[in-house]
Formats: sequence, structure tokens, C-alpha cells
Amino acid sequence: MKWIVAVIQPHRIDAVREALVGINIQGLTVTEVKGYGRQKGHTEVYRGAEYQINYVPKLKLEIAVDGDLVDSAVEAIASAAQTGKIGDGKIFVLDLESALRIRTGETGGASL
Amino acid sequence: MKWIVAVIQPHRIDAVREALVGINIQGLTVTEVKGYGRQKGHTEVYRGAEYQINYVPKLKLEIAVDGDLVDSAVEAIASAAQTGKIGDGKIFVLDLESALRIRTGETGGASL
Amino acid sequence: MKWIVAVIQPHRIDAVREALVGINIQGLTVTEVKGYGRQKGHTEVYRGAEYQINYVPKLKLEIAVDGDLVDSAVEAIASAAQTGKIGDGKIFVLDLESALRIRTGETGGASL
Amino acid sequence: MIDSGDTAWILTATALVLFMTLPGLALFYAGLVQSKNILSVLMHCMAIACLASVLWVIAGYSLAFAEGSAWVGGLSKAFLSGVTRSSESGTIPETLFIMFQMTFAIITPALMVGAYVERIKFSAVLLISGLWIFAIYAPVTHWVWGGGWLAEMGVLDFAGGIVVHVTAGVSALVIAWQLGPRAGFPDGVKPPHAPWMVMVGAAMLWVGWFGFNAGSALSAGADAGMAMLVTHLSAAVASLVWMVIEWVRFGKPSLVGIVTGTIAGLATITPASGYVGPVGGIVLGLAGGIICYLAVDLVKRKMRIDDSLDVLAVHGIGGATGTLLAAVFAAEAFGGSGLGEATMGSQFYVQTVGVVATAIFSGVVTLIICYIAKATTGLRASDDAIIEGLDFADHGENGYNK
Amino acid sequence: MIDSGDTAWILTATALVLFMTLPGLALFYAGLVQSKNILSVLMHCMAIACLASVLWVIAGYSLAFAEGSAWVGGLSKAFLSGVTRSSESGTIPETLFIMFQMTFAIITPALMVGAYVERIKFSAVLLISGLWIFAIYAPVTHWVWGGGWLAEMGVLDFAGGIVVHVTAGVSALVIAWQLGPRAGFPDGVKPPHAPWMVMVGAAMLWVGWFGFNAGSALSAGADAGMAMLVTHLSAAVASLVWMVIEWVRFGKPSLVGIVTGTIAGLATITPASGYVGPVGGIVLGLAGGIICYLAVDLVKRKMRIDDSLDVLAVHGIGGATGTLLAAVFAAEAFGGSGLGEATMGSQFYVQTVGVVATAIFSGVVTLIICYIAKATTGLRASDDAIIEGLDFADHGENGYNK
Amino acid sequence: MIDSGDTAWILTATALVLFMTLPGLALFYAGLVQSKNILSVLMHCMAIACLASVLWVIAGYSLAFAEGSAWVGGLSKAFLSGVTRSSESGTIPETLFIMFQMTFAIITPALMVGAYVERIKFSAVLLISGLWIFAIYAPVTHWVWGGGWLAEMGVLDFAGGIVVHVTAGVSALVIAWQLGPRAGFPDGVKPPHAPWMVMVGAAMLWVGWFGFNAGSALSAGADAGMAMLVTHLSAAVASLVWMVIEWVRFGKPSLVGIVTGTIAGLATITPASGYVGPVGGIVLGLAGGIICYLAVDLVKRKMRIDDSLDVLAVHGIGGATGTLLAAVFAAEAFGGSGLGEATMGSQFYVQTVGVVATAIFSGVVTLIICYIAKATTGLRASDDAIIEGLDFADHGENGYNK
Ligand SMILES: Nc1ncnc2c1ncn2[C@@H]1O[C@H](COP(=O)(O)OP(=O)(O)O)[C@@H](O)[C@H]1O
Ligand SMILES: Nc1ncnc2c1ncn2[C@@H]1O[C@H](COP(=O)(O)OP(=O)(O)O)[C@@H](O)[C@H]1O
Ligand SMILES: Nc1ncnc2c1ncn2[C@@H]1O[C@H](COP(=O)(O)OP(=O)(O)O)[C@@H](O)[C@H]1O
Repeated sequence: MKWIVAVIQPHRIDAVREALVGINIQGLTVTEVKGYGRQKGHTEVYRGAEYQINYVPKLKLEIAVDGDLVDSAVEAIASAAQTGKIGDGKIFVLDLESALRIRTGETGGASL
Repeated sequence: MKWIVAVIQPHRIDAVREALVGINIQGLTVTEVKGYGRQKGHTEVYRGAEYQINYVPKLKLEIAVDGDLVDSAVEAIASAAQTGKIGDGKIFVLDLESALRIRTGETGGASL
Repeated sequence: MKWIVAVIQPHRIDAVREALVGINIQGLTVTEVKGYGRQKGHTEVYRGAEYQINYVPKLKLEIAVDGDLVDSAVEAIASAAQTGKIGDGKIFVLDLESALRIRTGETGGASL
Repeated sequence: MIDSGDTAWILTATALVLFMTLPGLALFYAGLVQSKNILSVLMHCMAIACLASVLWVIAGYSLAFAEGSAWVGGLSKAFLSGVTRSSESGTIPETLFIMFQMTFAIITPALMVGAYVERIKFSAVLLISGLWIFAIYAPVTHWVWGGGWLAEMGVLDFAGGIVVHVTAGVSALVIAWQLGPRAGFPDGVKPPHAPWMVMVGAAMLWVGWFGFNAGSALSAGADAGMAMLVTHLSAAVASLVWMVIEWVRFGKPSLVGIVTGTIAGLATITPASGYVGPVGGIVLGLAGGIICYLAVDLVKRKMRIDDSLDVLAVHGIGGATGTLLAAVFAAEAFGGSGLGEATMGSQFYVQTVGVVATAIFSGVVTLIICYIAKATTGLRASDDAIIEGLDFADHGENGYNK
Repeated sequence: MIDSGDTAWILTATALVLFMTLPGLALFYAGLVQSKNILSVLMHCMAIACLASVLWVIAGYSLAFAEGSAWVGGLSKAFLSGVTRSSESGTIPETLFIMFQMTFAIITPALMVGAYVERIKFSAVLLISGLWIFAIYAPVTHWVWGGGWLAEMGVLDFAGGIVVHVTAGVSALVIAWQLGPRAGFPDGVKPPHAPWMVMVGAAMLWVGWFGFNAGSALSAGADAGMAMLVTHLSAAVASLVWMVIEWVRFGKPSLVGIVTGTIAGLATITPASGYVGPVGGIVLGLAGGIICYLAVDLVKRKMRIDDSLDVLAVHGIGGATGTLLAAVFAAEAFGGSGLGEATMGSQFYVQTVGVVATAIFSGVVTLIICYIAKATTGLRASDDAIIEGLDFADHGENGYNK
Repeated sequence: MIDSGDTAWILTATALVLFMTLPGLALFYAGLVQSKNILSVLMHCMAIACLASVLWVIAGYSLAFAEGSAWVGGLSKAFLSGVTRSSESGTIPETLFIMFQMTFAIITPALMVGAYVERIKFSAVLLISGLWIFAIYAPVTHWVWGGGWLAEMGVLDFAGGIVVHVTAGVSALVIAWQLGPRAGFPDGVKPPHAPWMVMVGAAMLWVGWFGFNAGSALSAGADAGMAMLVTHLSAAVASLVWMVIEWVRFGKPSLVGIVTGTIAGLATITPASGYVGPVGGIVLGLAGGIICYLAVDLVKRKMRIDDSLDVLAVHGIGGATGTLLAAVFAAEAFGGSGLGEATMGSQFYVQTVGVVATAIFSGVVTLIICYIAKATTGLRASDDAIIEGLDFADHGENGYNK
């Protein structure tokens, strides 16, 4: 199993969710994060003083998938999240050793 | 060492914490997340219009543990977090290569 | 590639960011988290009743780096985040299998 | 002769009506939008309030209240010419009458903000509001309160069912229609980001409305007392009505629902508040609650126009309902102050003419104003700005920086 | 004869007292609960306000103020029968007196919300509040202000120490006791989710309380002026007292603490506000601050009843303290308006009778009401609803959707 | 003779001015700081309000308004000695005059909070505010309104341009200078954590300012009416000015900007509000908007003093501008109430003396007060406390516990 971590533009979340459901991936966990990268933050001006906000709000998606689904999952996310602008985000994949559904005690692929 | 990621119902956090302390695990890092899965969100009705909230608030726990503690940790979390209802959450385990305590520079198991 | 997870004191974020930029690491993803560990929370008293807040606000940094940068990155974070007080936080390193830049489709080190 | 008691009350009432807009209505609306647009809504209310104040002094007051034709007042009081410290208006200083009326000229265009939130250009807000005050608000005020043709006909509109709620409600619908809906309308839009704030705004509106309705007596006596009582009763009853409907229909009465009922009840009683007695207050609350509830569904589901925060359904329909029912419940038989020489039937006719004529006039002129906006400032914000949120896109700020 | 100045002030005072509940008290309480219950608290306040208004007009006003026995008023003014636009009550319209008193009938049951937050069923809130207004509030008001037996005895209660604070405080305790505590009480409950909101609510209560106390003079003259001054002084002193106690005891004075002191000072001065001078205001602030502080601990620690937001300790005990001390500080020796034919001793006796009788009556009747609620709507929300939060469980909404 | 109408209005105005501080100003400032310091700001405002009230009664009122020398009033009215329920002050009860003036003594030191947020010790806030009221506020009030030397010279200061805004503004700057800047000043500080809250506070200030300025007429008649009108106009115009400047300069008009303009306009009109006509109101709004905008930059960029929330630039400079321009626009030629025997030139000289003398006096005495604070409580919070946030460090609480 693999552990996919995707950082995306917040407004792409619905599209990405749909794409994942399209390949039958229902489960994921989403966190609001602050991203630092090439896409720079912005400047806010209050009463003539400039304030640098040097992060950009992003959403981080974490998705545990069976090993054979990982490529299609990554592809689904990538194409749904893409707008072509700087700051579209990244997809990272880590190895996942085990998974367990708390309610039933099921493990492995069956638990996802 | 292992990296445990557990997604649980928010109101189980105190029980899970106690269970972990019971097996002498003090350290963990908790994040508020939005979960998508079998447990569906809900519908809110404002002025006759229906709004789909298709996620469920969850807590994500991240815990670095020594390899030989991982099984008892997973078990402790699972039994403390379980209510038997859909949406109880999951426990994922990844491999952890190294750990460091910033304050002292200690590494490995001693740093946890 | 490696996946660095660092939990730090919130007010050290600017120093850590600078240190990372200093070794040419621009990208990272930051989450507000609640930390449990040796540093205990505090007690708040409202109208004579005591409330235990048993976590401490922390920031969690996630940084994907090329394998050969990992040591200098960890060191940069550690020295910038250190204040010497309990609760300075931890740095964890996991293995990262792949990375992809959504916008361009670049993968591996080029995508970071 | 100036009466210090009457003056004291209208000074207070003026403060209360300003409080309705700033921050009452602003919070009521701001809580209903997404968090990325909260500041834009507050900004709209604030900027409209400032702009309307200046325009009111420049010519609005004169067009509404100076001697003129049946259709519009003259310019003899433009720039408050001739108004001095000692000018009187009834038992209060004229300066105070100008101020009191100014707070009405502020809240009326501000009500329309509810129609166009989350997607309008800020420059269009200013342009539309400015033109609207001169082209619609001032003339209609003249018709009803300034001695114009509706006043001649004997129309009853104590505190602005026609002048405020019908004008704003109909115009709101037209702007919403011209602007197009928010993304996802009607079923995919995001829920109100802060229902608690909606309630706070509604509570302030309720309190402030005492100044609006009981202040419209322009004196501190029997009329003000009764106006306050019936205003309050209508608000309370309509709130309970809305609560019961939701409870029956969805199994859960919501906070946003009950306070929407409050506003519906307040808008409905407004035109009648100086004429009816407690029975009228209760019946108008009932009617306002039920009819506005149905109107909300009608506009969203049947007409499919994204009048986002239900300006027409709650204010326009409420105000029209109250205006028509005033003809009935002003009768002494129902504890009202009496219809004078009119009969219920004849008065009802006059009221209907007032509502219909004002609705048509407001609709047509607002449409023209929308075209002017499209041709100059543009009406709709860019998709990028809408996605990013108007707070940052138009004002360079975020509502919450925690 | 109607006096326009008096009327102007009572119109304003009525708006101020409504403002105390909506949104003042609502925010004060909402900030003290967990974020998942914020809307339920606001909803309680809103729904009670609407319900109380309607019940007041139906029969509450009549039971309180119409001719009747020593125990309760008659029904001659039910549905405001006989009240017309020109009815007078002293120097103000009777419609306005009804409205002013209505705002008291609104806030009193709303105060009790603090006892049962985060765990009561919404239907029980409505049932209890409705019965309570008829069975407790209206009769006790009659006793004290409607010419009933306490009035006959010469009890001093200017703005509601007995009528408002003792009734609400004791009843709150009984409901809290019947309902059982929140999970984790007393040491594991969650801290106030928004102390800033608590302060905003308290500030609004302070401002509104000017209408409550100085408005109770029912005229705009010397009594109103002095009432405002002593009200303010008591609030300021009690706030400082609470701040100092916390500073000494915990090393840090808290915002929630100082504003709790404010409310304690305001509740304490209420019954005495029309009778005492500045010295009385300061002493009552001192007494209220210290005694209420001790009472909070007593109820929580000794009695172990989860009167969650300290309604008894702050309002009930404060109101009782002020009622008793009024017998002392109303004396001319302390700059008060004088005790007439009474002596401090005899007056103190009357005051004690008033407090004790009202406390027992409120306690017993509220207990009966709780049993009625248990037998019909049920009292306590389900554990699932409590865990989920009443906002979504009962009202289908969330306070914060950011 | 007491006039019930005048009394009604000043009762209301007193409530409005208290509302300006609690919660108006408190929210205005609290929204501008970081979320970890929100409660400390609210606490400062609350504690100052309570402290000032008590000090006012002890000796402040007497030092300001009792018979005395040209420099300061005597102690004959200390502890309100001699003030009874029937004492009169003009057409209102003296108790009410004391209360009305007390709300000014509350807000003036509270204005200074804006200079020292996010880094001052709470004990220093109390010490400085307490000393300041006796050493600066009471004497200057005596100079201008208590028959002191500036009154003798015929200075015009209707509602406190000198007494309130110049004193607070200059003192604020001195404290900010003594305290040192926030970390990262001027370009690395954190943006306002809740612009929405800033707007809500500003809106409340606007509404409350009607009580401040129109209440300063101390009667409900022509002067109050005109004061309200010009106050409103100045606020509206200055808001638009600020909006336009930002729009031109940065491409985006901000909400924080427009409401800063509002406050600038209100501060500017304050001293002139009883003397000028609508033209004066508009011109002072223009002048206040532009000059305060420039002053903000000047203090931050040129002087590099971290007067964090621009107390000098907005209040001090605004108040001074209005004081000087009052000499011009009070002339009948501009629709003002006339300069009596003075000419514009002579009046301008008097106004200048008033501003300059008060500024120097306030600056010097505040400096001494700062040294006293440094020698006793200490002035600046520890770095740890500042990093942690004053909310928890000083008050043991968090503003948001969601
Ligand atoms: N090395 C990294 N490790 C973790 N997260 C990263 C890294 N680089 C970028 N990110 C995340 O991805 C987001 C987008 O990256 P950015 O460089 O701005 O644009 P792009 O995705 O177009 O390359 C960042 O805001 C940050 O959250
Ligand atoms: N494949 C997945 N990857 C990451 N998180 C998941 C995944 N599936 C579920 N989750 C998380 O676990 C939570 C519970 O899952 P759900 O399917 O609703 O119920 P259950 O735990 O009973 O199977 C979800 O809300 C989501 O946060
Ligand atoms: N085993 C662990 N797994 C994950 N996070 C941990 C673990 N132990 C500590 N942490 C995180 O690190 C933070 C600091 O740890 P703590 O034990 O308080 O102090 P120190 O860093 O000085 O050892 C904690 O608040 C928590 O967020």
C-alpha cells in the first residue's frame, strides 16, 4: 500500500474529489495548510504599512491506496488539480506498511 | 521506529490519550482534519436551500514510536477509539527512518 | 528523496524558514497542530473553575528534499528552532518514494 | 416650536437607524456569505452609507422633500441651501429631520447588497448605489412622503414599506438577475460562514427598527408608543412562525431561520406601524412570516434568480404585504387609528397602486442603471476574483488572519 | 398627561433593555460555552424573547399589572383588552409601559439560559420558559410592582432585584439541579470558547442596564440621573473588586473575571438603584463583587450543582444582596432618597421577607415545571446530541463554517 | 429647571458614549492586533473604564469642574460632596452631567491603548491611566470647560478636540516612544487579525459619536441637531477621502482604510461640531481625511515611532485640525454659529494657543508619568510574555478556544 500526500489549490478540492471517486477511491483526509514555495504570498497594506504574507493557503490531501491503484490515483489528482499556474502543488508518495479500520479491525487493502 | 497516523472521531481524543499514556507513550501531534469516507457528511438547510457538507470533522494523530511498541500502540488506539459506528477511523503505519529531539540533539528512540 | 516532518515552536517559524532558504530549500508545507509531550499544557481559571489545556500549540513542517540535502536540512531546522527549552520539538525523517509537480508533470528532485 | 422631548427621541431614533446599517445589517449579511467575502460585504455597507450621506445632502433631500412636482421635488434645497440652525420641521429642528431621513437613504440601498454579494465589482456597487439614490429613492420618497402623487392619493406608508422595502426588494431582484448567479446556485453554494454573526446583526436590526418605525412618528408620544409595540409584536410573531414552519418541515428549527422570520416581520409591519393596533401587529407578523417564507422558495426555486440573501423575498414581499394589509388593519374595527374618509376597499386600491407603480418604476429604472454599469464599470467581478474571494481581490485584505 | 421628554427616555430605555438580551446577554452566554453549542445559546435567547413577547401580550401583562388579588393580577387586560392608542400610564403612553415591561419579561427567563446550556432539549426550553412566565414571573411582578402583597408591605425593588434576579437565579439553580451537570463537571469541562465575545456581551449589558435601571424611573429627571450614576458606579467597583481578587488569588486578572464582576455589580445595584446615592452605589458594588465571587465557588464546589454560567451566584445572590442592602443605603444618612416612615430595621425585615418568599416560591414552582417538562418534552438532550453539540443536533447548523 | 426632553437626550447620549468605549473602541482596537493579544486590548479598555469611573467620582470631576484656579478645579466636589438628587446643572440633573462627563473621562485614556498594545505590562496600564486622569485630563478639562484659562480666552472646543483628542494623541505618542516598538516594526509586524472586528468597532464608534458630539449640546434642540448633522457629514466625507486615496495609491480600497477615515473625520469635527454648519462639516471631513492620512505615514515612516494603532495621527492630529479650523468655519459666512466678538484671526490665535499649550503640557506630564511607571511597575512586558501573547501571559486566557 502507498501513502499519497497531495498539496493542491483549495478551490480544486471538489474536482479532485470527483476524479478520485471516478476511480473508486472514496476515502481521504484533508488538512488546511500554509504553503511556501515558488508561488509567493502577497502584500497587504493597512494604513500605509505593508505586511508580507509569505505563505499561500493550500489543502493537503492524504490518501492511503492499494499499491496497484497508486499510479491512477496520482494521475487523477494531477489532472484534476492542474490549472497551469504556479502554485498548483505537488503529489508525494510514501510507502505504507499497514492500515487498519478501527471499527471492524479489518487490515490491509480491505480497510481502505 | 514507526510513524503511526491515526484518524479518529474528535470526541475520542481523551480516551485515546489515556490509553497511550497507559502504555507510556506521552508524545503525539494532533491535527484537525476533514475526513471523507464511508461516513457521509450531512445536509444543512438555510432558508429552504440545502447545503451539502460532504466531509466529517476528524482528528489526525501522528505518533512516532519505537518499532517494538507499534503493535501495542495500534491496539491501544484502536480499542480506545472504537465506538462501533461508521466513521471510527483508521490507523496507518509507515516506516520512520530517524528522529531527533531539537532541544538536546538526541536521536532515535531516546528522542521520543 | 526524503520526507522531513518537523514539529517546532510557532514563533520559530521565521527563523527556520530563513535557515532553509539559506541552504536553498524554498518549498515546505506548514500545519497548525496541537502537541502533546513533555512540555505540559497549562491551566486556565475561569470564575474559579480550573480548566486543563493539556496540549501546546505547535507548527508542523513537512518538507520533501533530495536525499543528499537531508542532513543539512535537518541541521538547519534544528539549529534555527532551538531555544533550549522543553517543547522545542522534533524532527522526523521518512523515506519518500516519488514526487510530482502538478503544474508541469516534472517528477523526482526536479519537482521540489 | 421645537419640543425637546420630540427632539430627544428623534436624535435617538437617528442613532438607532444608523446602527441598523452600521453594523447591524452589515453583520447580518456578512455572516451569510463565505468567509472569503466577509469584508467585501462590510465594505459595501460602509461605502454605501458614506456615499448616500453625501448625495443626500447634495441633492437627495431636496429631490425628496423640497417643493416640486407630483413626481419629484425641486432643487431649492440642494446642498441644504436655506437650511439654518434654527430651521424647524414640525416640532424638531430641520437639521435633525434631514439626518433622520438620511439614515433611511443609507439603509435602503444597503439592503440591496444582499442581492449581489460574492460576485459584484466594487466600483459597480458605488455606481449603482449612487445613481439609484437619485433616480429611484429620492423620487419615490417624494411620491409618498414629500407631497407627491401617492401622498395626494392618500397612500398609507408610515415608515417605508413602499419607499424602502418595495424599492429595494424589486431593484435587488433586477440586479441579481443581470449579474447572474453565484457558482453552484442554487444547490451547490456554500453555507453561511457565521450563523452566529447573522443573529447578532438581526438582533441589532430589531433594536434599531424601533428607531425606524417609532421614530417615524417624528414625536415622542402615543403614536411612537403604539408603533414600537406593534413593531415588536410583528417581529416576535413572524420569528415564531418561521421557527414552527422549519420545525415541521425539516425537523429542526434553525437560528438563521428564526432571525430571517424576525426581519420578515419587521419589514412587513413597517408601512403599517403607525396605523395599526396590537391585533394588526400580530396578524401582520403571521402574514409576513408565512408569505415571506413562501416567497424565498419561489424566487430561488421557481424564478431561479440568485437574489442571494433574499432581499426581494424578505424585504420586498414583506413590505408589500404590510402596505396592502395596512388598508385593512388601520381600521378602527381592528384597533387601528382609523381610515378617515377612506373605506378599506378604497384604501386597499390606493395601497395597491402604490406598490405596483413603485415596483414597476424601480424595476425598470434599475434595469437601466444595470446597463449603465455594464457599459462603464462593468458589473460582475472576474472569475479569478470570485474564486479568490472579493476580500482580497477587491480590498487586499482577509477577514480572519488568525 | 403624556410628557414627551419622559416618553422619549422610556422609548430609548425600552430599546436598551431589548438590546441587553438581543444580542447582549446572548453573546455573553454564547462566548462562555463550547463552539459546538454557540448557536443553541443564541437560539434560546432569541426564541425566548419572541415567546415571552407574545405571552406577555396574551396574559402576562394582565396577570402582572391588572387589578387583581394580593397574589396575582386579573385577566381584565388579557390580550391588551381596553388598551388604546391614547391610554396613559403616568406620563407615558400605556402601550409604551407595556413594551418597557415586556423587555423585562424577556430578559428574565433568558437569564436562566445560563443554567442549562450545552445539554437541554430545545423543546424543554420553550415549555419551561412559557410556563415560567405565567406561573412565576407574572405573579411575582404583581406582588412587587402590581400592587400585590409585597408592595403593600412597602418592599423596595426599584428595577427588579426580586422580580428579575431572585426569581431567575433560584429557578436557574433548580433547573440545573434537575437537569444534571455537563460531562466532566466540575473540573473536566471545556473552557469558554470565546472570551472576547463574553466581554462584548457584558459591555452591551452594561450599556443596556442604563435603560433597565434609569428607565425604571419611568421619567427623565432627577431619579433617572441618580439611578444611572449609582448603577454605573456599582458596576465599575464590582469589576475592580473581581479583578483584584483574581489578581491576588491566581496572579492574573482575567477578562472573563472582570466582566463577571461587572454583571455582579449591575445585578446587585438593580433593586436599590432608585433609592441610594453614590455612597450606596460604591458600597453595593463592593458587596456585590465580593459576595457573588464567594457564591460562585459555593455553588460549584460545595453544592456541586452545575449552574453552568453562574446564574444563581451572580444574578440571584447579587439581586438578593442589593435588595437587602437597599434597606440600609436608601437612608438619607447615606445619601439615599429616604425610607419614609420605615426604619432601617423594619425595612430590612420587609426586604428579607420579599427575598425569602420569592426564592421559595420560585424554587418550588420551578421544580413542578421541571417535572412537567420531564413528563412531556423531556428535559435533557441525548448523549449523542450533547457530544455532537446542540447546534447541529437541535438546529442543523454550525456556528463557524470557515 | 430640569427639562425632561434635555434630560432624556443626555441620558441617551451618556449611554451612547459609554457604548463608544465598551465595546466600540475595544473592538476597533482588538481587531487591529494579533489574535494572541485580543483579550489584553479588551481588558485594557474594560479596566480603564472601571478605574476612570471611580477616580472621576473621587476627585476627577471636582478637579475639572469645581470652583478653582485658572489651572485646576478645587476639591470642593471631591467624592461628589454636596451633589444631591436634586442638584441641577443647566436643564439636567447634576448627577447626569457628572455621568455624561465621566464617559468622556473613560474614553480619553482608553484611546491611548492604541499606542501601547501588544507589549505593555497590565499593571503599567492601570498606573499610567490613573495618574493621567488626575494629572492631565482633569486639569485640561478645567482649562477648557471648567472655566479655566483657555475658557477665559474664549477657546472653542465643543466636544473635546483639545480636551480629548489632543491630550490623548500626544500622550499616546510619548508612551509609544518610551515603550519602544513592537518586534519587527515598522515592516515586519503582523497584519490586523480581524479586519471585520475593526469595522464593527468603528461602526459603533460612529453611532456613539452622535452622543459625544450632539450630547455636548447638553440639550435636545437646534444645537444638537446641527451637531449630529455635521458630525455625520464629516465622518462620511473623511471615509470617502481615505477610500479614494488608497484606491489611487494601492489600486485597492481597504475596509480598514475606510473606517480609519471614518474615525479621522469624527475626531476632526469633534471640537467644531457645535459651531459649524454643513459646509464646515464637509470641509472638516475633507481636511481630516487628508491630513490624518499623511500623519499616519509621517509618524510611522519619518518619526519611526510605533504608535501602533495611530492614536496621534488619527485622534491627535484630527482633533488639532478641527480645533484650528473651527476658528474659520464657525464664522457665519460659512454657515457657522458665529464668532461673537472675535475675528477669524483672533480666534485662530486662541485655538492655536489651546492646541499647543495642551500638547506640550500633555507631552511633558506623560513623560514624567512614564518615568514613574518605569520606576515602579515597569513599562514593557518581558520578551517571553510578548512572544507568548499578552492574553495568556497577563490574563491567563485565550481569545479563541475553538
Ligand atoms: N519541498 C516541498 N516539500 C513540501 N511541500 C512543498 C515543497 N515544495 C512545495 N511544496 C508545497 O507545494 C505548494 C506549491 O508549490 P510552489 O513551488 O509554490 O508551486 P508549484 O506547485 O507550481 O511548483 C507549496 O505552497 C507548498 O505547500
Ligand atoms: N484511504 C484513506 N486514506 C486516508 N484517510 C482515509 C481513507 N479512508 C478513510 N480515511 C479517513 O478515515 C475516516 C473514516 O473513514 P470512513 O470510511 O468514513 O469510516 P470507517 O473508519 O468506519 O471505515 C475518514 O473520514 C477519513 O478521514
Ligand atoms: N512521539 C512523538 N510523536 C509525534 N510527535 C511528538 C512525539 N513526541 C513529541 N512530539 C511532538 O513534539 C512536541 C515537543 O515535544 P516535547 O516532549 O513536549 O518536548 P521536547 O521537544 O523538548 O522533547 C510535542 O508537543 C509534540 O507535538
